[in-house]
Amino acid sequence: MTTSTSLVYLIALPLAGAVILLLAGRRADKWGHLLATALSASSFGVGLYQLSQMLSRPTEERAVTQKLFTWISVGSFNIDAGILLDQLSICFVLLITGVGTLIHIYSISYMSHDENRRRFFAYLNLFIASMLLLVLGDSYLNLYVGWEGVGLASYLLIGFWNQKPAYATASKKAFVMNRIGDMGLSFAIMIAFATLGSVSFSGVEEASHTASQATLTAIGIMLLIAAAGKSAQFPLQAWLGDAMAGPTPVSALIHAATMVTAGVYLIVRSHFIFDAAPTAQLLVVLVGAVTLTFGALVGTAKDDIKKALAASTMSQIGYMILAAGLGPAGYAFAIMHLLTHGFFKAGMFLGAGSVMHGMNDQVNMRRYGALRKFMPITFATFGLGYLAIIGVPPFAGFYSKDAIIETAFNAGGIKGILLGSTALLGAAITAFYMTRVMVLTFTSPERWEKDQHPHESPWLMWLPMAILAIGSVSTGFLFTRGDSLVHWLSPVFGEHEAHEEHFLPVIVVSGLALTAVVIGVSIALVKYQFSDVDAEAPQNVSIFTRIARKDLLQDSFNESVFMRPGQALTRLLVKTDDKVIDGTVRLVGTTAIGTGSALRKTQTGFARSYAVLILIGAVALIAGIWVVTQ
Amino acid sequence: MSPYNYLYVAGLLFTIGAVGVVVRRNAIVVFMCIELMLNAANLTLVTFSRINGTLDGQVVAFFTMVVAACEVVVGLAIIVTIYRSRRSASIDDASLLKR
Amino acid sequence: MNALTTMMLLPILGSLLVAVIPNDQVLRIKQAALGTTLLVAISGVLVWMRFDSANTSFQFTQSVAWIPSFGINYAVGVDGLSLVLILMSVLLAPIVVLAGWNESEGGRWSAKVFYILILVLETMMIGVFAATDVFLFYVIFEAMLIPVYFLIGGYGSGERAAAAVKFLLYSLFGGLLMLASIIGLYVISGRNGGHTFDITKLSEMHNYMSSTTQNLLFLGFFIAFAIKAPVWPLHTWLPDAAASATPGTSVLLLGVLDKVGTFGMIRFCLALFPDASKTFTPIIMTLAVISIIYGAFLAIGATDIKRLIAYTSISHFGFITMGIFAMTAQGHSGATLYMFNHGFSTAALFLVAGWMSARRGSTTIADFGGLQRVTPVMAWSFFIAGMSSLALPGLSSFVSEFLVLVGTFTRYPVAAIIATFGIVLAALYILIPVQKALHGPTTPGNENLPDLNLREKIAIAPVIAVIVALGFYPSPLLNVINPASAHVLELQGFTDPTPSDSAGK
Amino acid sequence: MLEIQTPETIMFWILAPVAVLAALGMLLVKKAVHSALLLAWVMITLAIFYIAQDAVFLGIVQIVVYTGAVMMLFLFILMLVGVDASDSLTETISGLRPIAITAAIGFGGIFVSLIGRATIGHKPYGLEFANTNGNVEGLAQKLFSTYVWPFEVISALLVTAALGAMVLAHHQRTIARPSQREQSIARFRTGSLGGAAGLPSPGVFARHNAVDVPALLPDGSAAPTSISATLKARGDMLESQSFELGEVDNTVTEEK
Repeated sequence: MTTSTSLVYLIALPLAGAVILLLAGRRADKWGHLLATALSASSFGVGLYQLSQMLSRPTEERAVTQKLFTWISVGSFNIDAGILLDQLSICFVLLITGVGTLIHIYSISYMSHDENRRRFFAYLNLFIASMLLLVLGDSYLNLYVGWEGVGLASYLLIGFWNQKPAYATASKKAFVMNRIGDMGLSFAIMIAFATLGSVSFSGVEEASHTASQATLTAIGIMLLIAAAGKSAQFPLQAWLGDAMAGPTPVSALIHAATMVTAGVYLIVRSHFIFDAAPTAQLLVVLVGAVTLTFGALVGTAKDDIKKALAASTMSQIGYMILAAGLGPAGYAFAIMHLLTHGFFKAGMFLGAGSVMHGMNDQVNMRRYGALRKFMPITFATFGLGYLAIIGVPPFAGFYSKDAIIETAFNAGGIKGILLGSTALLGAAITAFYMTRVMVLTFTSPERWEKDQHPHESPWLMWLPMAILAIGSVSTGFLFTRGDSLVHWLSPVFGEHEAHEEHFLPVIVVSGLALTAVVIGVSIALVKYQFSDVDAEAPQNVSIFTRIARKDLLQDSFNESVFMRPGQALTRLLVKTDDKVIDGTVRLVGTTAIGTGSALRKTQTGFARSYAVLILIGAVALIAGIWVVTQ
Repeated sequence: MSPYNYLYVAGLLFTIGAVGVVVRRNAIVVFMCIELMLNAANLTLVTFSRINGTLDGQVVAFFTMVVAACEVVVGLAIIVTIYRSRRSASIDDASLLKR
Repeated sequence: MNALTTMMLLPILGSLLVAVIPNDQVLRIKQAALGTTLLVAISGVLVWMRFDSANTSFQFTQSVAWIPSFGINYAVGVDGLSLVLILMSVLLAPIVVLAGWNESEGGRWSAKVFYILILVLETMMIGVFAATDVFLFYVIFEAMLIPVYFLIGGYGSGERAAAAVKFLLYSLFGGLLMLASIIGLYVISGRNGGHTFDITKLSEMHNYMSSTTQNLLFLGFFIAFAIKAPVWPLHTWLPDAAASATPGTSVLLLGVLDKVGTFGMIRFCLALFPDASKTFTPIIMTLAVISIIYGAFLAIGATDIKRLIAYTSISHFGFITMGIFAMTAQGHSGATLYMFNHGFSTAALFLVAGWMSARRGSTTIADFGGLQRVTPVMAWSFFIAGMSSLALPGLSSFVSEFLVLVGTFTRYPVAAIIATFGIVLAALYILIPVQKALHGPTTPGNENLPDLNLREKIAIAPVIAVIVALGFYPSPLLNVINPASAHVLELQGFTDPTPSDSAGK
Repeated sequence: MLEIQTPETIMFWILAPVAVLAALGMLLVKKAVHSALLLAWVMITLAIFYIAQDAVFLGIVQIVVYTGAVMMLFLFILMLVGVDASDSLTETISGLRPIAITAAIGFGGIFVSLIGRATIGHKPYGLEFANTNGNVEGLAQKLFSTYVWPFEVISALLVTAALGAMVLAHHQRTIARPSQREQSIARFRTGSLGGAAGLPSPGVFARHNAVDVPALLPDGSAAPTSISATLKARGDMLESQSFELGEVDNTVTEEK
C-alpha cells in the first residue's frame, strides 16, 4: 500500500479554519468567511492533487494511507489515527470539498447580513473537516469520529438560529436521532472487535472471509441502523424535514449533498460484510425501497419548498441505499447517483435559497409563482437540476437513476420485479412532485403579496449555482462514458462478474422509466400549471393528503411510542428516586429520630419513674437468677 | 424455727421500702423508705453472719450503717437546699432532669 | 525526600502559610493557596514524567513504621493507576482554587478556613491514592470526610447542613463496613505469616480464606466504595451534596473523592479478593448498568443544573464500574482513563454551571435562556464540557467510554448493549439543558449577564485543553495505565477473550 | 450447731409481723411525721432482732445511730419543712402506681421464693464460737485487722459527708441582713399604718395589730367583742370596714 504524508492536510486545513475562527471570536468577523472559503478551496486543491497523483499510479497501487499516530492502544484493541484514500474516498473528498467550497462562496453573500457569519463559516469548516475524516478514516472507529463530528456540525448548523425555540428543538431532534444511529455503529464496532478482533477496514475485510454468517449479519444490521440514522432512512428519517431549520446553504451541503449520504458510504465501504450477509443485504434493500417511496409520498404534499426538497433528498438516498443493497452490481451506481445527486440537489437547494433570498425568506411555495421572470438565472439553474433529478436524458439523473432501476430489475425473481416496480413508481412520483415544485415556484401565476419585490441574487450566489448546474448536466454522461466510474471503483469492490442476462433489455427499462417520468410530469402540469392554485393550502383534502402533509405520521408515531412513554418513565424514575430510594434513606433517619423521641418519653425527669425502672430491672435480674438456679 | 425466717422479714421490709420509694412523693418519706431498705439489707447481713458463724457479716452491716448515716446527712442537706429554693419537698417538683 | 511525601507535605505547609496570613488580607490568602496548589501540580507533573511505565510494581515508595505493634506503616507508592488519579487531583486543585476565587464568601467562616480546608483536602487526596498500607488508606479515606463536611456545610448554599450530614453519614456507614473488613484481613494475615497491613502481602491472603469469608470481606470493601462511587441504589447523597456545595467543592467531590470509590474497587476489591470479585460480578454488572440508565433518566428529569450534573455523574460512574468488573484490558484501562476524563469534564461542567448560577442567582435550568447570545464564551465552555460528558468523539471521554463498552462487550455483551443505550440518553440529558439554558430567546433577567472574565477564562481553558487533547491523543496516559491494568488482570488470572470469529479459528 | 430457743421464736413471731405492719403503715400514712415514728419503731424492732441474733454491738449501734441520730435528723428536717403538712396520696404520674405495686409484688414474691430455695451448704452455725471473746471484741478484731482499710476509707467518707452537708446546707447571703432600723423604715414606707405596727402573731386572723381595731371573724367580718369594753365605751373604736378581708391589701410580703 502506498503511503503519503500529505493526506492529513485534507482534514487539517478546514479544521484549522474552524479552530481559528472559533477562538479568534469577533476579531475575525471581517476576514473569517474569506479564510474559511480559502481553506476549503485549498483542501479541494489538495484533493485534486491527490487525484492526479492517484491517476499517475497503476490501478492496484492507487490507494494511499497515512498513519499519523497511535490513537488508542489497549491490549489487542489498537487503533491508529490513520487515513486511507482510495478510489472510493477520493470521489467523496472531491464532492465534499468541491461542493463545500461552492457553498462557502454562496454563503459569503447569503449570510452577509447575519451578524454571526463568522461562526457560520467556522461551523461549515468544522463540518468539512469532520466529513473528510469520515470518508478518510481507515477504521470504523476513525470513521465514527467523523460520523459524530458531522452530527455535531449538523446540530450546530441546524440550530444556527437557535434563538427560535422551534429551530433549537429541531437541532436537538436531529442530534438525538443521529445518536440512535450512532449507537448502531457502536454496536457494529463492538461486535466486530469481539468476533473479528479488528475494527480497521482492512482487518475486518480480511477476517470477514472466515467469519460466520450470523456475525456478519449482526454487524450488517447494525451498520444499516447507523446508515439509516445518518442518511435519514426509514425508520430514523424524522429529523431531516425539521433539519431544514438551518440556513439554506447548510441544507444544500449537509442535508442534501454530503452528510446524509454518509450512510451510503458506510454501506458501500462495508461491502465485504454485506456481500457475505444476504439477510442484512435484503434489509438494506427493503429500507431503501421503503424510504424512496416514503420520501416521494411526503414530497408530494409539502408546501414548504425546503421541506419538499428534503423529502426528495430522503427519497433519492433511498435509491442509493437500494442500489447499495443490491450487491456488487449496485455499489458503483449507488456512488454514481450519490455524486450526481450531490450536484443537482445542492444546486436546487441553493436555488431555493436564492428564491427565499428574493422573497424575504418566504418558504411557502403557494406564495410563489411566476418567478421565472424575476430570477432568470435561478430559474435556469434550478430547471437544469430539475431535469436531472426527474431523469430526463441526457441529464445526470437519467444515467444514475436508470442504472439503479435497471439493477433493481436485474436482482432476479419476484424480488427484482418488486424492487424495480417500486423504483419506477418512485421515479413517477419524483417527477410529479418536482414538477409541482418547479411549477408552483417559477411558472404558475404569481400569488405573492404586493409588498414583495422578487429579484435575482448577486453573482456570488448564482455563480456556484451555475457551476453546480453544469455538474447536473454533465456528470452523468461523464461517469457512464465507457463505464468510467464503475471501472474506477472496481478495485475497491473487487471485480465481479457482470450480469450478462438482463431481466429486461436496457432500452425497455429506459423506456419504462421515461414513461413514468412523463406520466408524473403530466399529472403535475395538469394539476398545478393548468389549474388555479390557492395561496392557502386547501383544508378539505383527502385523508391521504393530510397524512402526507404530516410526514406520514412519523412524528406522531415517535411521539406516542417513544417520547411520551420516555417522559412518563423519566417522571416515574424521578419520583421513585425521591420517594422510594431517598425515601428509604430518609426513613432510616426518621426512624432513628422517632425511636429517640419515643424513648425520650420514658425520660420524664421524675425521679420516681426512674426508680420504677430500677425496680423493674431488679425484678428482671432476680427473675433471671430464679430461672437460672431452677 | 429457722433463722431463715429473718430473711423473709428482711425481704418483705425491703420490698415495702422499694414500693415506698416509688409511690411516695415527699422526699423525706422517700428517704425514710431508703433507710428501711438499708435496714432490711442489714438484717440479712446479720442473719447470714449468724448462719455462717463468722462476724464478717456484722462488720459489713456496720459499714452499711456508717454509709447510711453519711447518705442521710448529705441527702437531707440536699432536700433542705431544694426546699429552700423551691418551697417544696416533693420530688416530682425537682424534675428538671428532663430538660 | 520521597516525591510523594513531599507532594503531600507541600499543601500542609501551604495551609500553615495561609494560617499565618492575617484574616483581612484575603487576596494574599488566595494567592498563597493558588501558589501552593500550582506548586503541587508542577511536582505532580514531574512525578508523572519520571515515572517508569514499563515497571508494574509500586514506584516512589517509602515506608516508615507508624504503629509497629500493629504492623502499621506509613507506606506510600504509586503505580500507573494511582499516578493517573494523583495527577488528576493535583491538576484540578489549582483550577478549583482559581475558578472559585470568590467561593469562600458567604460562608459560615472566613476565607482563611476555606483555603486551609482545601489544602488539607489536597494532601489527603494525594495520600489516599498513594497509600500502600491498607490502614493508612483507611485513615485517610475517613479523614477526608472532615474537610469536605465543613466545605459543604460551611460554604455551600441551600440545605447545606443537611446535605453535609447526609454525605457524612453515608460515607461513615460505608467506612464502618470497610473497617470491619480491614480488621478481618488483619486477623487473617496474623494467622498466615504475621500481622500486616501491606497491600502487596495482603493480596496473597485470599489463598487462605474460605469463600464465605472472602465474600463477606469483599462486601465490606465494596459497599464502602459503592457508596463513594456512587453506585445505584447508594447514590442519593450525591445530588444533595453536589447541589449544596460550592462549585469548586463539587468538582473535588465528584472529580476526586468519588474516584476513591472506583479506585478502591480496583486496588482493594479486585486485588485482595479475586474469587469474591468473580462471584459478585453479575450483581455488580447489573447495578452498574442500572446506574448508567437510571442516572441518565434522572438527569433528563432534573430541573436543577447542579443536580443534573450530579446525576450524569452517577451514569458515568456506572460506566466506570462496568469497565472495572468487565475484567478485560480495554475495560480496565478504559475505566481508569474514564476516571481521569470524568474528573475534567465534570470539573468543566460544574465550574461553568457554578458561574452561570452565580451570575443569575439561580440553579434552576428554566431560569436561563439564550445565554449563547449574551455570554458566548461561557456558553461555549458549557457546551464543550457537555459534549465531553456525552462522549463526543474527539473529546477525551469518548476514548474511555468506548474502551469500556468494547471491553465489556467482549465478555458481557448484554450489559454492554444496554449500557450503549445510555449514549442516546446522554445526548438527551446534555442537549435538553443546552437548549433550555443556552439556546432559545434570551429570557428576562438574563439580558445583562456578564461573560467570563479573564480569571475564569484562565481557569477553564486548561480544562478544555486537556479534554480536547486527550480526545485526540490519549497515549501519554494510556501508556501509563496499560501496564498497571494488565498487571491487575494478570493477578486476577484473567486473559482477554479471543475474538470468537477470528481468522485464526 | 444453732439451736433457736423458744423465747426467741416467740419474740420473733410477735415482733416480725408488727415490724412488717409498721413498715406498711409508714407507706400508707399521710403525715410524714407519722411515717418517721413508724420507721423508728421498725428500727427498734430490728435492733431487738440483732441482739437476739447475737449481734449485740450492732443492736446497740442501731438504736444509737439510727433511732437516736438518724431519726432525729429526719424529724428536724420535717420540722424545718413543715411538720404538720400532710401529703396527698393520689398518684400524679399516671400508671406509675400499678406498675410499681405489680413490680414490687413480683419482686417480693420471687425474692421470698428464692430465699426459700436457697441452700447455704451447711446447717446454721450460730455465733457461739465467734463470740467467745465477746461480740464487741470479736468485731474489733475483724475491724482493725482484716477490714482496717475499708474502715479508714469509711471514716474519710463520714468526714467528707459531714463537710458536704455543711456546704450544702450553708446559705450564702447575697445582701446584708437588714438591721431592725431598716426593717422598721421599710414597714413605714409601705404607706399603710396597719403594716407599720408589724405583722400579727401566728394563728391570728387579724390584719392589724392596734388595740382599737377589731379582730376579724372567719367570714372576714369584724368581731366587736375583740375590742376592750373600755375603748368601746370611750368610742375609741376604729371603723373595721377597711380591715375586712375583702378590703385589705392581702399581698404577702415575703420575709427575706
